Amino acid sequence: MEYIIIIIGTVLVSNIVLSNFLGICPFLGVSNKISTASGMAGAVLFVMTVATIVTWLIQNYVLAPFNLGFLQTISFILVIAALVQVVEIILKKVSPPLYQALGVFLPLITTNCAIMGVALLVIQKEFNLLEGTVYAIGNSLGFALALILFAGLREHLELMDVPKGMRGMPIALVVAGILSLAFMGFANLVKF
Amino acid sequence: MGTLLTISGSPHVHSSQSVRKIMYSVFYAMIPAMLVSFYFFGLDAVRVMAISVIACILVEYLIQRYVIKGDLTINDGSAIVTGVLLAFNVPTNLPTFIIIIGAVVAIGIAKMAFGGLGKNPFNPALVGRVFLLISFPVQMTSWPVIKPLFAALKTDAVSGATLLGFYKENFDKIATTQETVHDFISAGLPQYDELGTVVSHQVLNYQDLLLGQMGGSMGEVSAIALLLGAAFMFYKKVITWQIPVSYLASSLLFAFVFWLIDPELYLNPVYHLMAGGLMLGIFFMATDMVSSPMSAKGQIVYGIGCGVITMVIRFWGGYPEGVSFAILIMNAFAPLINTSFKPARFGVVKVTKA
Amino acid sequence: MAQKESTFTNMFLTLLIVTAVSSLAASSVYNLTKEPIAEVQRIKQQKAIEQVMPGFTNYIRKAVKPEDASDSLIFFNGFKNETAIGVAVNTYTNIGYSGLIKLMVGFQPDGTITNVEVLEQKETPGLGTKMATSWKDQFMGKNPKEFKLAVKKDGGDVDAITAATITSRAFCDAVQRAYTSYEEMNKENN
Amino acid sequence: MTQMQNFTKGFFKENAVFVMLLGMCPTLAVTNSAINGLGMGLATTFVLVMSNLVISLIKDLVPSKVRIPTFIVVIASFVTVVDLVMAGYAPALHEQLGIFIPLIVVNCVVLGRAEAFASKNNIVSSIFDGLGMGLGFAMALTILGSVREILGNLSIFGIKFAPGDGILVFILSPGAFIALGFLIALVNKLTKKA
Amino acid sequence: MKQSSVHYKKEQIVNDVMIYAVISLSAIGVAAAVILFFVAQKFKVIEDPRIDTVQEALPSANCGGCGYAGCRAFAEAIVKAGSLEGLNCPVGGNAVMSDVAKIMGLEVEEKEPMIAVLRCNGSRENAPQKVKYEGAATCAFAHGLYSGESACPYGCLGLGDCVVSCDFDALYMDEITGLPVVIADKCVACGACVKACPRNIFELRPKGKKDRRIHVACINKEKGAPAKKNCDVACIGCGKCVKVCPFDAITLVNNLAYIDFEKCKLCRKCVEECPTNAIHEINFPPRKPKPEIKAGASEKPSPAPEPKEMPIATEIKANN
Amino acid sequence: MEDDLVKHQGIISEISRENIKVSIIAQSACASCHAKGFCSAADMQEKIIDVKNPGNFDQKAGDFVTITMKKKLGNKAVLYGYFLPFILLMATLIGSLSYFEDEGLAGLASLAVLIPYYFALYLLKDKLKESFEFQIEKNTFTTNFNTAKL
Amino acid sequence: MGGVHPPENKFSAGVAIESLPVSKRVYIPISQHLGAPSTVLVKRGDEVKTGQLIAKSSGFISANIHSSVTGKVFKVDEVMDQSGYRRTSVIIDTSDDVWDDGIDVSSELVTDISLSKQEIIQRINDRGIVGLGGATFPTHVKMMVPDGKKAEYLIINGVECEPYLTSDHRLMMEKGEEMLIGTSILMKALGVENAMIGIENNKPDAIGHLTQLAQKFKGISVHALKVKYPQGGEKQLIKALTSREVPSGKLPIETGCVVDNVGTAFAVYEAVQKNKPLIERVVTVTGKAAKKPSNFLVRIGTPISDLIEKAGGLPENLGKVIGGGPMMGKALMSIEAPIVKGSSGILLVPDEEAHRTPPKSCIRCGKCITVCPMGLEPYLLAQEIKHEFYEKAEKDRIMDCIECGSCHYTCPSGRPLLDFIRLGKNKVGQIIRTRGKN
Ligand SMILES: Cc1cc2nc3c(=O)[nH]c(=O)nc-3n(C[C@H](O)[C@H](O)[C@H](O)COP(=O)(O)O)c2cc1C
Ligand SMILES: Cc1cc2nc3c(=O)[nH]c(=O)nc-3n(C[C@H](O)[C@H](O)[C@H](O)COP(=O)(O)O)c2cc1C
Ligand SMILES: Cc1cc2nc3c(=O)[nH]c(=O)nc-3n(C[C@H](O)[C@H](O)[C@H](O)COP(=O)(O)O)c2cc1C
Ligand SMILES: Cc1cc2nc3c(=O)[nH]c(=O)nc-3n(C[C@H](O)[C@H](O)[C@H](O)CO)c2cc1C
Ligand code: SF4
Ligand code: SF4
Ligand code: SF4
Ligand code: SF4
Ligand code: FES
Repeated sequence: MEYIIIIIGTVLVSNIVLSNFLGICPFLGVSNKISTASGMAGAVLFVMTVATIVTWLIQNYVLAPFNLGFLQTISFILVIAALVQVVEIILKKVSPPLYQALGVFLPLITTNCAIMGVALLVIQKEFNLLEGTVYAIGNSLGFALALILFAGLREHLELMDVPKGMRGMPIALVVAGILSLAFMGFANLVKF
Repeated sequence: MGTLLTISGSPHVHSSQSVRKIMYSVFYAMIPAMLVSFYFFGLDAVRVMAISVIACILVEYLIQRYVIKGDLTINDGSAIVTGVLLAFNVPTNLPTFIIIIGAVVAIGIAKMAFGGLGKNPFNPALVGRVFLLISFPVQMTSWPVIKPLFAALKTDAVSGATLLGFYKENFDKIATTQETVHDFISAGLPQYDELGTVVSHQVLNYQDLLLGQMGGSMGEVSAIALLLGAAFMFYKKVITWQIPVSYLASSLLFAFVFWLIDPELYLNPVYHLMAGGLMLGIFFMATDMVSSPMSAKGQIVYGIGCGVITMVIRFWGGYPEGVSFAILIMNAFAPLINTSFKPARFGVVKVTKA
Repeated sequence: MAQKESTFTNMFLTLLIVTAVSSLAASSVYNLTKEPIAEVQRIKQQKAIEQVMPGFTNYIRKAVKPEDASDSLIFFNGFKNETAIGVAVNTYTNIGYSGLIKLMVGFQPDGTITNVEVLEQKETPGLGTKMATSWKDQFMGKNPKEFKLAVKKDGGDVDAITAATITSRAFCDAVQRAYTSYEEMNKENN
Repeated sequence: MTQMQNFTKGFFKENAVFVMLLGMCPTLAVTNSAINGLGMGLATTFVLVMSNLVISLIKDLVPSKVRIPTFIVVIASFVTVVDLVMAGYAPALHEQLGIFIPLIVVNCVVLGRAEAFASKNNIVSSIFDGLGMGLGFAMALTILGSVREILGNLSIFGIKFAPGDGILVFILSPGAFIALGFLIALVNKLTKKA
Repeated sequence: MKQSSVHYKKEQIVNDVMIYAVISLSAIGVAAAVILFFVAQKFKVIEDPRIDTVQEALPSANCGGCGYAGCRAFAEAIVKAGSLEGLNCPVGGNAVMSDVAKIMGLEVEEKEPMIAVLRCNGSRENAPQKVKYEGAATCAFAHGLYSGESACPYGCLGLGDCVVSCDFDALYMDEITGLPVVIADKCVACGACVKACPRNIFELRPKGKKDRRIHVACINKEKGAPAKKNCDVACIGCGKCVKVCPFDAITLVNNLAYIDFEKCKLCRKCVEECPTNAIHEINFPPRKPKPEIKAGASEKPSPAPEPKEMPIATEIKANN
Repeated sequence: MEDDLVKHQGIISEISRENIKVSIIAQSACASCHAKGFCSAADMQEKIIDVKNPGNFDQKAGDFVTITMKKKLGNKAVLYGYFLPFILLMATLIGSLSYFEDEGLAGLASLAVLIPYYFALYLLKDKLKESFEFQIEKNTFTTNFNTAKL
Repeated sequence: MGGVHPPENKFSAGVAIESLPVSKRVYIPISQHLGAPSTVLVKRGDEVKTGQLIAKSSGFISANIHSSVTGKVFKVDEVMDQSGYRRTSVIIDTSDDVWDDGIDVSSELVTDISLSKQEIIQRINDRGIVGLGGATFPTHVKMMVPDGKKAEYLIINGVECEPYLTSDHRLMMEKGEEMLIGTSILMKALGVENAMIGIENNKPDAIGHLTQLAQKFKGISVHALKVKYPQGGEKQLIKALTSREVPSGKLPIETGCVVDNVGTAFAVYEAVQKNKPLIERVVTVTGKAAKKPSNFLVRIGTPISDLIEKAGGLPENLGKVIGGGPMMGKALMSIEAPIVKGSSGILLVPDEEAHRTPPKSCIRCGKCITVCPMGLEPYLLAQEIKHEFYEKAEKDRIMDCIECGSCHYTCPSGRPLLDFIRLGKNKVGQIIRTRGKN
């Protein structure tokens, strides 16, 4: 049950993008087409989960025992950056076509503060490993939901004749705002 | 030069439908509910209605005239519909400046920023309403007590609770004290004074709900008046059955199932239907063609989504009312629904078979 | 752009040096700021205690685990030159609009509330956050024995923050938790 | 390019927020008041300037393959410094900005500048660039924060100028998106004319 | 405040923290280095750093005028090709191309600057309206549907597909003539309008010395009579200009004269000769006392010698 | 859904008898991305895709082409590349948590399981290659994104 | 599925067909059919007889063209057609009508079908018969069922679902028997046992008349159909009569059906039984501005102005002249253009009804989707074309559009949906063709 609450909480109630403001760059940047959005969502799901596990281990088995909490930032970002590249190499080595189909999204992920943010939040919220992992999954699902909805809306808007001044980023932000407004309806659905 | 021959592509004849006619039909359909609200809430309702409609039209005019500099479209009637629906969605004791903010948001942000009629992915009146609800929770959730027939110029400050609001407030208590819903309903809605002390109880029965003898936003109170309007819109072919029926069925079914599971914890589906903005939402807001999916299949999916989300928010969410949020959320899904549920194509079934 | 060729050794060395230097730097700053940060935390607590238990000179810290909750409350038994002048309780609730709210509640020996201070909260700005304003003054000088710690809607004596009943309830819940534990502790002590 | 240009371009022509749309997360998340926006902006500026400085110093020594990890470590160190210093000396602000301080490390403005400018230019230019970019970022955040605070709380830098509550949405998340959307539209309009 | 008891204790392990920090972070860093080394092994740099530099030199208009999908693609193409032959950025023009050439260490051949020229003068006055068109307001569709309001099957349809296609705001529809007008200062000769016009009315021609140029403002290939019937200023294919041209610059094919800009020496003899005033001269000083030229509003033969006169009149337009 | 094909625009960089190398202009994500500076460091600007030479192909290096991959295959790529390993990882995590009852070991185990997974993928890579075939197509039309024509 | 109900306004339904006198000068374009233009065989000054071949089919999908009058070729030149573009035409100054040899001009009914299947098709080809239902597709091509396909049904299209038009209706009433013989000929040519004649319920007299006549013919049945535009569209008709759907992008023969217009059946009768080429056809002149709505039997090449003259002359308030029906017809640039094989009607529209309302934004009401008989999303297609998303439009099956115009008819915002879709079909068609070439 508590895992379900974490999932509902992260996907609907405090959506990572719409109310926590993490991962806005890919949210705005990779949302032009539904198909790219789905690819990105898949990549984020994987990387976020793995990154959370790795950083959790580092925190609890390296930093905490030696009282090195202040090295969190440095070590996490290093690990995440390396991790993403490792995944990239592995994919490239293992199956070049697969890499060609998906690799585009990987570098974008490194500069995505959602991964780092979730890793930090998991530590901050003092989750155990499984909770932390579920939290990461929930957040990436929330990211996927927001991203794909948004991509749908933007594809739709592409066919509308939005006034010149609002075209592009401004209208995308307004749409994101209204989306976030709508998601406030889920406020308090669960507390976590 | 005499009259020049005209050249255009075919077809050369056109149906008599027009945007204007459609919008005015919706407006006429809302008149019964409007009159009922005037009757119950008095002149304050007239004030809210007038300000909302005028503000919506004015905002649209100003933006078109000075910002977008496009053709003026205020006479197509859509701003009026938005104005009326916005007014329908707020309590009648709302201060004027808040109504105006609502109109600016509805028309300025949710409609004109996208280019005006037809281009907005979200329902403008609902965006306005939700925006106000979140910005001014106090004002947006203090309901005036009904004051039949133009009794006073202003409804007094005593605030009546809505059925759903009251229910949500007492949700936990009901669960723990095992009070039955019937007892709870017959205890009636409490009326509070300014300090929040209960001053009286207003007993509710189905008849009241049907006619609109209860607190609430001005347009949502009378089920009968709304049904009348809906019938008119069906007759005029302004709306089709898909969205209303699927919305109605799914929300009632959802409520019914939970009511069966635990009638003590969950409110009777009939109350759910009559109270709050469900009827208004089903017939007037979810059916807004601009922000809903296009194909029949898509509309059914959309209706079901609205129904389920409405009930989820009503049952477990932080707000007593889920209709506005549900419709807005499904608005966001509409483009995806449109790309996934296309109309049945002529001659395509056989190709896949072959 | 004269960029270095990447060889194993120079890559290895570069990163080794960079990380070493940066961790050295970070840890020195950590050492430098450790003191002030701890000081800040301490002062914060001190201030909160001071707010709800004015005039204390020293205290005894004690953690108490209430029966109905998983986390313990922290009691600061305050003394003014050996005289017990009351207790400051670091209490919490989870039923805020956004979950956790932490308060510091001060009780006089007879149970009367001296003052309440908000330590931590995530409530909605402009709504729930109003609990930290003069609203909470209504608790000052009230004794929960006769002052029912519940909002008026629920039959208590507390005026709710307009449109933030949830927060108000949570606030009462936290204060009540502090009071209950306080009572229990008193009982035990007696 | 003159140093003046290196400095000023960050304010208008290449403003990180309004023009280049970089570092959107902190931009949206911490701007519910003008002071938070300013605080975040200055923290970012510090990191920007310092990392630009160090990176342009060491740029020739770093093998290209470990450029990015090296840069990240440098940036992360300064972020850690800011984080610790703020926790010690500006605890209120530190608490307000919360998780977004460590997240400066992934702010594309910082890394982007390191990569695109500091690794190719001399120290002085890099400092000016970082300063300009950072202050431009801070300016944008302060403007956004002010707008949201004025509309949402009827106050500016914490000073109430009118009684009452304001339009709450603007200090909540939807308001962040909407306000930024319209601000960008406005900036577009102004810069187009100029 | 010493009395505040025991829970805060001054740390004695200053050096330990530092040591641990250095060890652990260096370990992580070194691990990263090792991993990255293998990355480096696997993938040698494929990208030429010059691509970035070239891209920076390009104007970032991403208009596709060069024939590539955006400036970056063009930069890649330049670097890949290693020469600038056949590659040109119309937006940046010679200035940019010579910058690029410098980066690439190449010579750049000076390209004559070009401009879009409207080869139709069928204004409302010259080619009166015969029918009223009410279909979709796009030239592409109107072209498929019928010959045009003036009934000239070659002339401008006046619905402005070209204006929409211009990314540089260099075109606008003149409300009086119903013809598009090129704003000389803004046109970068990207050729978008040439592609957009379903009737292929625009042509890119050299801007000419002192911005002076001459062209036939008509592409009607009908015989003289039907052409003239629909439009007063149509080229009727009489061939007088061909005869008078001392440089053999004019050819007559399918009843239509065309001036080859490579050969034309701007002597202006043909202009006077044309019986329908279909040949336009632009930015020339006024001729002695023969101001009889009936020209379209699009590109008026300017009375003043300054070639800058055009843009001033049109700048106001461009603002709205 | 709406797209059956995933398309990339690309430029032919090399032609050999069996293969055509096409460098992809990763416009969708990268071209507009501000993190571009970052990417370039990670060698991401240009992706080279190998496409089987369909024979009778009259294109030359430098030409614009469209590479298409069936969308179903795209989904399959997500499946093999991310989703299956993700499932495996979660399964191992949950399994080993209950077995070891030690979070550290469980976490390491779940990460470790990815190594054999990807190794297996590596062994199967020729098979995978079959199913991720790209098609090459000459660019027929450059779309011009002009709006507001009416 | 889909469809609309425009007001029928069949003013000329009760008016008998009247033969129009031959005009002084006729203009016979050499491209009157779908397919390659024919090759001109005559030159200036040649004398020609009525029914003489003057332009020869120039390909598989092409058709012969015959002189519709007797006279002297004035010249072969470009003449402005209905759209204002100039097309090569043979201009003939007429003299007294003399029919070419071998043509039976008597009105005697010839019932026996003596020719063989091959001969029939040859004759149809020879006599320049093209479909008269609108698309002017050469009929002999349709008769040649491709290998591997088999025709099961011949469907005769007597639906005439276009408002105003009555030429098919009158033909069925007046030449019913000839048409049924023509149907039998077509059945023989195709080798099918069954023919179905589909007629909309709004022509009860024609249904009654033909049902009665058809009893004499083996295998021909008459079917009354719902009144709904575009019931007469080939694919819709096949669906209505056989419940089969022509697969997207495929020809009707996939369903074993061949569809021909009643006028085509009549022309086939005349060609096969009387050796008469297609040189005249029934044209309805009608419309709210027409003074005397009429049905004329007209020689091909007659200037439209002559027909209008005969139908009471040009009205003062004329705003638009349409060649064909109001739903699919083409607005004419000039009334000097000639009648061609495909002209089924001339509609004179008064100025007050001639104008479109200026388009407003799409309100996404979905009405266009509901009425589209092909199950398309016209609003989406139009928008995609406007933004030049041709590939998307192709995926959304723009090429399936039959250009019936129901979507534009019904759109409350008056959007020129079909204009954009036509433009898009053109562009997407080009793209598909270039792709085919690679
Ligand atoms: C965006 C938003 C945030 C809210 N935040 C709080 C909050 O922090 N605390 C709270 O008690 N209520 C909050 N509410 C209001 C509750 O939803 C609920 O209306 C209220 O607490 C109970 O209503 P009452 O006080 O009017 O009886 C919020 C409402 C909205 C729209
Ligand atoms: C290239 C082409 C080939 C055709 N071949 C056949 C055919 O073999 N058999 C047939 O029954 N119709 C054939 N048709 C005719 C069409 O199916 C259709 O009847 C004709 O285009 C007129 O239809 P309409 O008037 O509904 O538009 C062909 C059409 C085209 C364009
Ligand atoms: C929308 C639409 C409506 C049509 N309506 C008719 C009609 O009413 N009568 C008719 O004979 N043909 C009609 N046609 C043409 C038929 O589809 C078909 O081409 C014709 O019946 C084939 O016969 P033909 O080759 O002899 O002309 C229509 C076509 C379309 C696309
Ligand atoms: C059936 C129907 C329902 C409508 N409902 C709404 C509504 O809920 N809110 C609103 O702002 N406009 C509504 N409109 C008006 C109009 O569609 C709306 O202003 C557009 O969304 C503006 O682009 C409605 C119109 C119709 C025809
Ligand atoms: S006028 Fe034509 S050539 Fe000149 S910039 Fe505009 S589109 Fe390009
Ligand atoms: S020049 Fe061509 S594109 Fe421009 S308005 Fe004339 S016809 Fe249209
Ligand atoms: S899209 Fe084509 S087939 Fe569909 S209604 Fe419109 S014109 Fe008819
Ligand atoms: S009928 Fe017109 S308004 Fe309605 S959806 Fe179609 S195009 Fe839009
Ligand atoms: S700042 Fe958050 S993803 Fe870029």
